[in-house]
Amino acid sequence: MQEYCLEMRGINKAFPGVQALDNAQISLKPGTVHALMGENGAGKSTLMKCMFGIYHMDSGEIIFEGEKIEIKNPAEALEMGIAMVHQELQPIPARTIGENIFLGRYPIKKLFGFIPVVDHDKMYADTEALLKKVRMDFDPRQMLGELSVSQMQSVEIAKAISANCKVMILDEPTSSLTHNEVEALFTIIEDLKESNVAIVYISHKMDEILRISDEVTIMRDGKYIGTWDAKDLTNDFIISKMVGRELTNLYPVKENVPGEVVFEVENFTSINPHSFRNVTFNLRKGEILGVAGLVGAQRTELMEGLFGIRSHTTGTIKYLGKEMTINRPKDAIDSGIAMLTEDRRHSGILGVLSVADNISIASLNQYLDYGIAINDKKIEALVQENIEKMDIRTPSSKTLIKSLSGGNQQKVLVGRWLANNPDVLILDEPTRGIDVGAKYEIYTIIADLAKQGKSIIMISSEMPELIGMADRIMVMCDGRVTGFIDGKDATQENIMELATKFE
Amino acid sequence: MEKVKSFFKKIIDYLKGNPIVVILTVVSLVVGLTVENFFSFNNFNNLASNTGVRFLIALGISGCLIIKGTDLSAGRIVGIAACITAVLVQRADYASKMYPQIPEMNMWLVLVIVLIIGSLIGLINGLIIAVLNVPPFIATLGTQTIVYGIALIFTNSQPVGGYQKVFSETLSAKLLPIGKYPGIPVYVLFAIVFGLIFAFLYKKTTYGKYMYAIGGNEIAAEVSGVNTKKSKILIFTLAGFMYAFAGYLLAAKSGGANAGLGQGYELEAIAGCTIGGVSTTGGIGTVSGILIGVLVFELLKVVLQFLGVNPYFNFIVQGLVIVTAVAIDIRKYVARK
Amino acid sequence: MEKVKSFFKKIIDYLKGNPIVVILTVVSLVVGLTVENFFSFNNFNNLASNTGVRFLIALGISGCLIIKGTDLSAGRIVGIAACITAVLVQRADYASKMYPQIPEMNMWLVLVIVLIIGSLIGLINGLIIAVLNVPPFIATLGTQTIVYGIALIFTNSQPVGGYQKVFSETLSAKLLPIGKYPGIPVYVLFAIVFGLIFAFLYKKTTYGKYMYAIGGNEIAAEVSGVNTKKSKILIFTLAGFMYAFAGYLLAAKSGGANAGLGQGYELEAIAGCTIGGVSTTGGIGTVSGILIGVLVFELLKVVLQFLGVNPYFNFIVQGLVIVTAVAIDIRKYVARK
Amino acid sequence: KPGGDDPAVKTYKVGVAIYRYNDNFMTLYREEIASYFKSLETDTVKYDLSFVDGKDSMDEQSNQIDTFIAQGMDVIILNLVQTSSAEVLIDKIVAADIPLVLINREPLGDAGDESYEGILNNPNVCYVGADARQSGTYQGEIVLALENKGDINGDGVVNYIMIMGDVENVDAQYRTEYSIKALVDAGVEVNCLYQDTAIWDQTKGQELVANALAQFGDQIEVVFCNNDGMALGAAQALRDAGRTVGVDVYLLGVDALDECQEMVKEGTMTGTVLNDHIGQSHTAVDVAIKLLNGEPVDNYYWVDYVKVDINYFN
Ligand SMILES: Nc1ncnc2c1ncn2[C@@H]1O[C@H](COP(=O)(O)OP(=O)(O)OP(=O)(O)O)[C@@H](O)[C@H]1O
Ligand SMILES: Nc1ncnc2c1ncn2[C@@H]1O[C@H](COP(=O)(O)OP(=O)(O)OP(=O)(O)O)[C@@H](O)[C@H]1O
Ligand SMILES: [Mg+2]
Ligand SMILES: [Mg+2]
Repeated sequence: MQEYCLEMRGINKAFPGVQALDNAQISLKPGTVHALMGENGAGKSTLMKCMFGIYHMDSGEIIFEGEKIEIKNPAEALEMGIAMVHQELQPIPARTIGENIFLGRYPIKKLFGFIPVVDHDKMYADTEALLKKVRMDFDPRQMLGELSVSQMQSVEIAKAISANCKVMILDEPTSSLTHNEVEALFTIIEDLKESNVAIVYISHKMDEILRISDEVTIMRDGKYIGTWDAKDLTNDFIISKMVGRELTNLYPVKENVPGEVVFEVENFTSINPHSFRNVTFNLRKGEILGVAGLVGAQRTELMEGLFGIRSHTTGTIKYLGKEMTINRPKDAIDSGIAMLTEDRRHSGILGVLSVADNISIASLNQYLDYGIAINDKKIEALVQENIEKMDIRTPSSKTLIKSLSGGNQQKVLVGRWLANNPDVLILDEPTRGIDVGAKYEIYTIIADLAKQGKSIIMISSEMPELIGMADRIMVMCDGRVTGFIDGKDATQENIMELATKFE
Repeated sequence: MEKVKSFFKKIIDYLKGNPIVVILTVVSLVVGLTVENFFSFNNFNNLASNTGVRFLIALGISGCLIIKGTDLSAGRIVGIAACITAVLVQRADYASKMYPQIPEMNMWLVLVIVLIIGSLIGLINGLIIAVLNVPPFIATLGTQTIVYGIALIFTNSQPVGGYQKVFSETLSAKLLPIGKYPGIPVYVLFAIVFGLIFAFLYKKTTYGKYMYAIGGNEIAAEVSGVNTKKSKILIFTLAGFMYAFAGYLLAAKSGGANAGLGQGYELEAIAGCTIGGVSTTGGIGTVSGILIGVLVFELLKVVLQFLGVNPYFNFIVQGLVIVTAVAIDIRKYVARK
Repeated sequence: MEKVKSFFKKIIDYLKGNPIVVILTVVSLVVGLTVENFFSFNNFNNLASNTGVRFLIALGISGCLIIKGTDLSAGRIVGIAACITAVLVQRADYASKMYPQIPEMNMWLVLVIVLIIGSLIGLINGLIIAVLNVPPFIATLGTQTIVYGIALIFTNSQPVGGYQKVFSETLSAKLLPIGKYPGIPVYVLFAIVFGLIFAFLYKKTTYGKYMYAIGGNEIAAEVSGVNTKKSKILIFTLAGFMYAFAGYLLAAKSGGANAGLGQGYELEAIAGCTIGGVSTTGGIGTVSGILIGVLVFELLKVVLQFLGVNPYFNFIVQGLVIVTAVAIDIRKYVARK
Repeated sequence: KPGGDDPAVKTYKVGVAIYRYNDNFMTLYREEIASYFKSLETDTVKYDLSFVDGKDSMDEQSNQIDTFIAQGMDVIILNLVQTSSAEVLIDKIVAADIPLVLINREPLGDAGDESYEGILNNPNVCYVGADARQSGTYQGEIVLALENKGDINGDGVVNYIMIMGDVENVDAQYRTEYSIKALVDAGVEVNCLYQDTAIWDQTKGQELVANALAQFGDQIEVVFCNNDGMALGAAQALRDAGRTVGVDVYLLGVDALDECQEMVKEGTMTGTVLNDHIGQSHTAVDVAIKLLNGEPVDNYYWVDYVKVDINYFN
């Protein structure tokens, strides 16, 4: 038996304006977890997409179980036993969970012995068993669109697991999972290792990497940097290899001083009975309010309600002591509130538009000459400023955002809201999919904004991040606010306690 | 007792969700009670026949709509299929036979030929869309024009008639007469058969599942290993098949054909599908919905005719019905947030 | 030297990216050199006038396409606008004046009235789409039918002619004659003015940026503070305005109008836009592209007429050109994998 | 002006603009124009014909005429899309000094029903056509010639249904109006049970008549159709409903398609009206050639329609 079950060697791949992969390589041993690391835009996803047949590499070779192979499309990859959880979720909202999981390989039975039909009973029974295995108790016949982003991500994981593969690619599988699901995923990964599956694990969460991986490959600017045994590695070493320089602190020094209350929410209740209800909280000038909770805690729904994306039945929002009516995002934006939404592809990026357009769209009114003509020069300056400030990897400001790496898209969206100069900034998982280096940049920006007297609400499923950044943490469980914890006193334990306080 | 209650509740829920059905039923009842002969076997059969043929076209186009596409060539394929049918079933002794060199053909052989040609045109549509990546709207706008040009050349823009007796007679037959009821028109029978086949295809087979998946999220389907190109090609080919079948029947039903036949039927069919809940944003639609949509449209036409509404106003009423029906229906799908 | 080189490189790159332009230029050259009178001032002016009016319609519809919608009512709005124009500019002493009670009106006042009516119809389209959430295809299919019905009633389906002399004369004037060149037709002037206005709107104003954003991702646009409903309503209203303007000009250009005028123009306009690179999947399209697309289409018509191609084959050639042009063009946008 | 390589051979460029190519009658008409021109060619005189399809759009036709002028046609034969906007086209052609033969659709002038004065005044312009009203009148007259004058059930009233062509089309309008007018003028009492447009479409014709038969059944005595295409659809519907033309219902069309002539002969259709495309096209070509040769012509040439009922074959 070969040592490696799959090897990729000398892979090159260019997109217009970028050499995404420059002689990249990776070698996977069966029964191990192989972490693939690198900054945003380093080429991790691209390399995996080449393996999975989504992209066709310009040159290079893939050796699978000792044989040189060519993978022309995902169907062939699946056929060979390669499965992938994609960085960008690919849900079909209008179909059931079971149909989503078995898409492309529905169980077939023969009607009258010769007409092939989809065996629905088997499909749903299998789905049920599978969901149990990954510790999710959904009805397999529920529409996928009714789930939250994190639940959909769990479904995608279940889907990949069910493929009975030899190689499993997990491209940022935990980017919108909370603690419990991450634990569930790790148990599954252990099981897969047992059954000799080779796993590629891409993540920007250091603690995960060090915990579960056996080997680590690091990439930078599309190039292969090296492969190490995970047990020999430290956080700092990985970061220095990834970023190419030392990174001393994980969180910036905060100098903000929370002032008077500026934003008050009282008795806020969704029109959806299962969603947030009777939420009351306030926000001070210059304060960073963290929001913690498990998946389904309705943090996202609450914030979208406040921002006018969703409707509410009762409740009031007061800003600077004045009651506001918010029916649509524009109302909120006009009164100085901004929100970075959770689902980047669904409600964030304007795919076929340029990076410049994506950054400027929410603040165009500030760049008008004579109140009508857009001043392109000023916008270009704004865009360049953002590209530099956050180190956005893009060939130019005219590049279409859809061709940026996931993390860089996220940075562009952060830039969009900074450009709007809001007084209250709601950030729903702001560092989702962002590499450690850039995370630090974003934390610095957040701390800076707070220092300037802006108020920030930050939803995050990464508890260390909340503990590191927030002045105060609001914890939610099942649609209710179950308590507040002062930033200084917060620990994983006391957050979890409130987050699991079910009625 | 409980069961009966829940049964009624279900019906009421259904009607609440489908106000168009309610409105049209009420309107028909009123018309039926005030206008003579509206409730008659003849009228029922006419309505059923017209609906039947339109339903076949709508079934064909529904796949294209469900995968977020469209098919503007539907009407023209119906037209060319009707023309070919008409030419091939002409009597040998018909004085102004269009192509005297073509011998008299068996009507079922003609059906096979026409179906093959229709499927081929559909296949070409599918190839242009799936392989050349041309958006369906433009691809079928192009083929529509081309097909029409060919039909004009083929018929020299002359109407074609003079069928073999057996052709008209077979297809205008009525089956299973009971008492005063003259029997079910053959067209209706075909519609039922294809309705069942399509319901089966859409619900039970991978063909249908892939179709819905492509409409719901094409990339998702692609990365799950679905051969989306193949699916699209199949869908457009089947659509062509259905148009050709409808064209064959229409040639019989109208007793003759010309190149203009079928013009605009695609719009009617799309309207019918959409009224019946097929979503133009892809991934949603059922065969029963399509039937209701087409029926609504045809019923409307008959009601207007029986009421003797001025033809000009017909246009206005039909437009209003399309818009309001879909506006009401769409509320079901617009996510409550 | 370097500059010159890079300039040529740019041109070559452009031509590589736009093979349709190359092909059509070559074809025109060949036709021009072999067929008499093709390269003549008259022919140039005819082509420019035809393109001009179609360009106005295409500009109107382009906004609807860029936001991922469509507008099937374009042609009918052109038609009703032309009819209203024709009725209002009839001479008072014209024997078969349609509405003798209407006094003779100033032609510019008529223009204002027609533009208001067109915008109103567009506004209704916008409201149905933005407020009632009816998909654009269906909404405009409905209004198309309604508008046609109204046009038929308004004109009693009679052709309308007998204009005030000043109307035809003003609009058929040619400006700035130079030497043998008879001057630029007024239609062309209007097209240039509106082309510039639209280029400004699309590139330099929030109106345009919001439009592209909606086409790129409607939900993201809404979340970014774009009032998508308002934008959509504005876009369809402006579209109605443009159709009305085109209708006014067409009424003058054709010397008369009837309710059927403009039928199918929406398809031509959509084809022109798409050939010019407007993406039916939204968010993409430029004014210069639209101009090229429309020009390609009109040039094709003239070339075919000069070559004396049988009109039946015209259909086939036009269809082929639509499909191949878009198939070639689309390769630019299909993700390289 | 006329070109050609051989100076001895004169080639005339003839532009023929048809209002809509996909029109049964105009197809016959234009084919006859083509073959008649061909037959008139000699060793020294050739005709180079260009046909264009107006697609029933005034604007389209106006563009085509512009192109004809740009091409430098020697004579133009024009089948107007829209009779009321003849003025603009005629003025353009006259201004370009090209002789013009208008065919089939009579331009309307200032006074509406009156003829367009531009024709009467200009020696280079003339109209060849049939009086469209006549086709309607003849439909009525065929019914009048029947023994019972259309009144099958003998109640003194002729109950009819009218299947119209495109409502905007002048021919459709005239046929609808004048067929009934002929009956009324002859003192026959009429009652319209139903009237709607099938837009010249055979399928729609069948469906409308089938519905009407369901609604009015035996009451229907006469089915008028604006053209033979729709009449064929109607015939199908009548057959399906078990009605027998000539016995319990009468069916009329216009165009005298071969198929319909057969049917009239065998009695399954009551009558149709022949628009004499041969007579008209030959006259048009003859006049065009006269104009080319600079010979004087009349302003109007009228060709009659022909009634096609059972007597036509006897
Ligand atoms: N379809 C595409 N078209 C053009 N450029 C692309 C495309 N996909 C990726 N790229 C470019 O390739 C480079 C590598 O991107 P990739 O998505 O592989 O990065 P990544 O390592 O996965 O980053 P992240 O951690 O942000 O997901 C980036 O510069 C990106 O802009
Ligand atoms: N409009 C709706 N209709 C039905 N269910 C809804 C609706 N809106 C939300 N839900 C339900 O509410 C839950 C969403 O919770 P969600 O996971 O978004 O909360 P969260 O605390 O923000 O978690 P996450 O960290 O995943 O964002 C899901 O179970 C979803 O099904
Ligand atoms: Mg990635
Ligand atoms: Mg959330």
